[in-house]
Amino acid sequence: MSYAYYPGCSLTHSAEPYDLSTRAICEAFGLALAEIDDWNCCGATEYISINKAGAYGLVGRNLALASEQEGVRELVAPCSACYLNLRKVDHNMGVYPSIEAMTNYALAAGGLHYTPGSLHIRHLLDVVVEDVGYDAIAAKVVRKLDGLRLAPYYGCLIVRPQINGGTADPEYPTHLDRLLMTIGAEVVDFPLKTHCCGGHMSQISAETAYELIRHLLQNAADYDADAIVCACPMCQFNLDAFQSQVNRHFGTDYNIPVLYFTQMIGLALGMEAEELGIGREVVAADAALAKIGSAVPEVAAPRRPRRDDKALPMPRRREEV
Amino acid sequence: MHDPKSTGSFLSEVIATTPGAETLITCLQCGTCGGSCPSGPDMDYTPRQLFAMINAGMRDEVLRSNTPWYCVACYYCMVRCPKDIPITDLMYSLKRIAVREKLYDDRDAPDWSTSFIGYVETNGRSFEFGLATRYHLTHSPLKKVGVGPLAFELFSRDRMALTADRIRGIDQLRMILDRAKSLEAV
Amino acid sequence: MAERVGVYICHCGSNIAGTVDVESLAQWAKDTLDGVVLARDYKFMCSSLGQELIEEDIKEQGLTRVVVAACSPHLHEKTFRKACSNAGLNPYLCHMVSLREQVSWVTEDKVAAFEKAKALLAAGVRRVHLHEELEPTEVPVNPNTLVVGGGIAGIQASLELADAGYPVYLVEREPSIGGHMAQFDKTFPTLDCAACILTPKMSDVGGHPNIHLMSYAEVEEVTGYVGNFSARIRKKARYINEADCTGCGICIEKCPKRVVDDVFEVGLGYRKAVYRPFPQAVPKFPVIDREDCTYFERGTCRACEKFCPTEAIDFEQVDEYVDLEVGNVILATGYDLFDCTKIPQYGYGRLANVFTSLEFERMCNAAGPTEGKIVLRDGVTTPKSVALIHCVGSRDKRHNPYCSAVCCMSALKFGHLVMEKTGAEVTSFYIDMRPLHKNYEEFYDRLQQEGMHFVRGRVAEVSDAARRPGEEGKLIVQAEDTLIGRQRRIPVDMVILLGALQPRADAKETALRFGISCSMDGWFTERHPKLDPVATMTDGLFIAGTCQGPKDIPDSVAQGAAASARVQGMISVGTVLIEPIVASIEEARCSGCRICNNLCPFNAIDYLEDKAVSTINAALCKGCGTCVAACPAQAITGAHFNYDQITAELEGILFDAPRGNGRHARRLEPALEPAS
Amino acid sequence: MSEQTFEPKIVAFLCNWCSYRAADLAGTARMKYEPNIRILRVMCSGRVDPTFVLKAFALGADGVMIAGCHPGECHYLEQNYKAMRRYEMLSHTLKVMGVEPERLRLQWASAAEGAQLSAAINDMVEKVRRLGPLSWAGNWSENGYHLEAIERLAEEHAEAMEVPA
Repeated sequence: MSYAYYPGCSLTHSAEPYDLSTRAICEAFGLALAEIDDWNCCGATEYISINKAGAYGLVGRNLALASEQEGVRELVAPCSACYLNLRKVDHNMGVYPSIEAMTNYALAAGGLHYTPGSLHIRHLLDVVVEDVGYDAIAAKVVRKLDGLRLAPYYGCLIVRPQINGGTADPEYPTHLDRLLMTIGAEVVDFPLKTHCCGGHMSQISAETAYELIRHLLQNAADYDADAIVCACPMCQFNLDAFQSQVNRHFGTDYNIPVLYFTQMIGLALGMEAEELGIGREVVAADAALAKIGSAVPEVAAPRRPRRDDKALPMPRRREEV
Repeated sequence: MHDPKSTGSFLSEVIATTPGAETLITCLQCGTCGGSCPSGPDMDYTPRQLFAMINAGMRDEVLRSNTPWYCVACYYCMVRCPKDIPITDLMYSLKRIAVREKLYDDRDAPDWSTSFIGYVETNGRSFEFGLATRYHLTHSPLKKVGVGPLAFELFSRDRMALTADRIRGIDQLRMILDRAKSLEAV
Repeated sequence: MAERVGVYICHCGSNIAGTVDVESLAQWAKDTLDGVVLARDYKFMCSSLGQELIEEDIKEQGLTRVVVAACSPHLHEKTFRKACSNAGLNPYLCHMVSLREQVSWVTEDKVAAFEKAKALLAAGVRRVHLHEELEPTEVPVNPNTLVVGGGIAGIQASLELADAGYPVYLVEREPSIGGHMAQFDKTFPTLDCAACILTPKMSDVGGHPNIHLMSYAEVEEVTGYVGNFSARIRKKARYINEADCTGCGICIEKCPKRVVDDVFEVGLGYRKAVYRPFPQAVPKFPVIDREDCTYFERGTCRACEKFCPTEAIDFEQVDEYVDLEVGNVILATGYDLFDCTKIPQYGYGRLANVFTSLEFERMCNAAGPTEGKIVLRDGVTTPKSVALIHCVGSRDKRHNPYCSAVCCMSALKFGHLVMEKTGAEVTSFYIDMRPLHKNYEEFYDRLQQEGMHFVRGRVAEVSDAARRPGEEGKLIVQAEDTLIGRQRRIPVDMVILLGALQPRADAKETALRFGISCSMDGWFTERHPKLDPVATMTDGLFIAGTCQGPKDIPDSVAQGAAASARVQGMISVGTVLIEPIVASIEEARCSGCRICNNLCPFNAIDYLEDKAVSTINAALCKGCGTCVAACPAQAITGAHFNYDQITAELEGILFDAPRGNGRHARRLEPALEPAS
Repeated sequence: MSEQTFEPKIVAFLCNWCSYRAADLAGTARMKYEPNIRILRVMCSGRVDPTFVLKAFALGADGVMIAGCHPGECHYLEQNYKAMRRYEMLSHTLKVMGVEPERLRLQWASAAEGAQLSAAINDMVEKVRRLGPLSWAGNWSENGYHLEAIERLAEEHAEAMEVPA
């Protein structure tokens, strides 16, 4: 299967490890990535805050360039913010004729045109889970992540807002959980899995962001997670790069590495840490990774108390989609 | 009959510039947005209060408030709103109106956005190092103790470039953006 | 003979006259429209004076047709037909034109309104010329009534009918009657015990000579028409012979199989494979659940059979079908509680100490799984703080847009019970407090005085992720306190979700089976939302209780009683008139192609092999007209909506449409051409 | 309304149980809609004989709306499905005759949907207004569009004949 690939600005520098590990696992799974030639920034959350038509033009150029690539109908983005921007522009152009007209009028100045709906825009996590599938992933695992307790951290933008018929639950998705279980890790039921990492607040109002980051770290620590696993460069950056400042600010001593799900898959497929860009995170992951392959270590008992005879039955939950 | 959307009102202005925002007039004032907001505690007004103020035509107070600028775009409010109000998108609209009319009190957030888009318009890509230095050196440097060491940490791990990337089609991109801006769409 | 048409245009106060120039319209009708011998405008046509005006004109002016241009025929068609009838004119020679609903209330431009009124009036006059005298059929009303659903509304309806001396068949899906009310502990605002007021009524039903109770049974099929319905009931196999069972309960005691009770105990408690939902169940006979029973699963056990003193267990029993003949049907099928897992941010199903309102009712009930103790999911710990979340799945476009009407009061009741039994701090999170009925506001006041806390704000999320000291091990309820404009995080031990009342999952199928309709939300539709709340569009079919919309116990009881009163009225008159709007087949024109035969969902069309023609059974025909439209030979006529009548109405409604001008215009027959 | 604006005349067949009541509700709720629509009551959308539609066009209507209960909610159980089939066939016939598809509309409106019905009316009036007066002869030409419609018509007819079985 062949995909147009939109790495986004972060993956060229601060999140380069995400790019490396993405390319590595996609190759292993036989997913052909064709990087969009000369793509530009998606505008993050900032451009739309200043100029609407410009923001649509910015994203529109990427969509137009991708749709010109031959034989490609699927566009994959590993960055959640890029993914949302691409998807939202495609969606709104399709739903609101005025937006379609505005965007294509701007694109025409650069000799480009984009027909909404001509690309299927997807997040890398969805591609891995849906197109490769849990069974095929499991079949390729050579180093089960036995004994590694991981907190699956989705962040906001993979599952929200629900546009274009996103299927995952916007509040409590489980596909990353299941993916990590597939590669042998122990997954903690991370209650803050879709809570905000602080986004750009780390630049605008550090205190606001620090508290959000602290909350996430505290929760992961409460659940004895060895590492937080994320699927977005912004999440990784905020939780990893600001961890020491959060510790200084609150007098805490969190030391939780933050890795990408692609890196975890790569490890399970037997790849070397270095080729997956591991080692470039600010909070070192050595201790966590040392656990893999060793004899099953003592794992702290789950926090939830055991049920006894007196206990009332738990309600039955809907089938997970 | 009084139509709250009648042209000329602040409410109609905000609705007109936001796709799908007609639902704003049905706001229940239930506070799900304000309760869900990660930066809610630091906002001048909760989103819910802002909507009541928009309805009351308190244009100046709304546009000068820090609320839209403190939106982290996590979309919790939007997926939880019982009235399907596109709250995050409304925040973007308020920011654009505020920038256009230079109606904001706290300069940090708008300047971050403008610095960011400045690099995008020059290079076609964002430039983290340039952005960090330009923005942080001009914005209350005292608050940013620790930013220096952080930059060093990232640099030492090869996660920050000291020069900006520039796309080849930057001229094409500028033409697109110039045309877009000529539409003066807010 | 040329018809003499009288046209009456109602002012409806200013409702019509304020927009449409009624005087000019009357003048125009008289001057222009064919056969109009008089045209009057009058302040209120529906008043007795207005009706008398029509009656006098019929008698004195010799009118042979009447057109009343007023409100919707759904409101006053009967009124004016009766007036005609009083004056000796066949009521079906009268026609109504809806000037109010279709013109004056929906049109701003007065000129356009006048033009539209002219077209509608022209259509009515042209149509009425072709009306035919019709006679409604009089049929007897069977005095038996079928009541479907044995909750409080169905119980009330059944008892009132039975006490009045009429036979009732009460069909209940579950093993016992009682419905949701039987699950409740206390009732607001008086706090009397639900069982104490309900169980006497239940045993009245059980012992009433006029009530034939069929529990653990469902209505499979309903056919027929008002006064004369046939219903097929499937009595599900109980595997217990009701004639022999004494209800001693030894089988239940000896049954080794314990399963979670998802229905009566809403998953919070257990029952045996042979069970009675609750001790005061009516009827007293238990039921063996085939799905859970070890014997049915593995072929051995039969413990119940061994111990039964009267040999009432019968594993060979099969579902039994009973055919009933009834004159009227009352549907009281109740509601389902919203599935709270659909709002994952409230954690139901994931966070152990989040409960639904029905779970809490069972917990509070002394006969429930905790014997009335309010405890956390561990079964032992008493909560020190409890949060009540209103509007879970109500007032929410994503789930149910409507207000569920009972949750505010339930929350107040729960608050009282929690504080009384545990002394815990209770906080209610509401959007708007709606204590709407008698003594409800006083109850709200009482709970405020008792120290219950109220936060105005819809809860954003419930989480077990502690953030601040004091939150560890708690459920943190996060909401904006909208009266302060601040976000608050309130740590509690227990959360109770006041889930929405929803139409039954199978309400649509039920509606289809009985031939009634549902609203967009799925509630059964009443004939008129204000003036006819328990009747439906289908004569002889009534609705009561929460199947019609969310309501509390007093309202459900009132509707049950109202439906029963309507049925009693039908029975005491003894006969009912059936609208003569039915289809008929002209044998000479029928080619026997049988296209119509399969179009009729009521099986009203038979094919006569010997004559090779189709024929319609008027008693079964409901008058939809689908066969009429389908007949290639135009052999089928739909009374009151026949081809010529509809065509004439079309010609009238387009009287002013420009014809010719390059179009394939067809000249109208001169007799029907407007005089102008 | 300027004199230049073309004001179409649209006939609407409304079923007695749902759509006609939706129109009543629109009235009761004082929802204003375009006066171009003129309503005729039938007991069921299944009563609408295709010839009524053709007749309406012949008599000078610029558009025809057929409105009934939502599928699955028919007062007569399932007769609106029959209306749906006839509508499909009829639209092909009209295409063949050179009538623009926007001139015939099938609309579901339950008794509770006054707002939806009035919105649908406004929408249809606007669309037909833009089309201008109906001109059958003017629209006719033997292009692929018509030929395709004729072919489709035959298929539809064959399918429709299979229904009762």
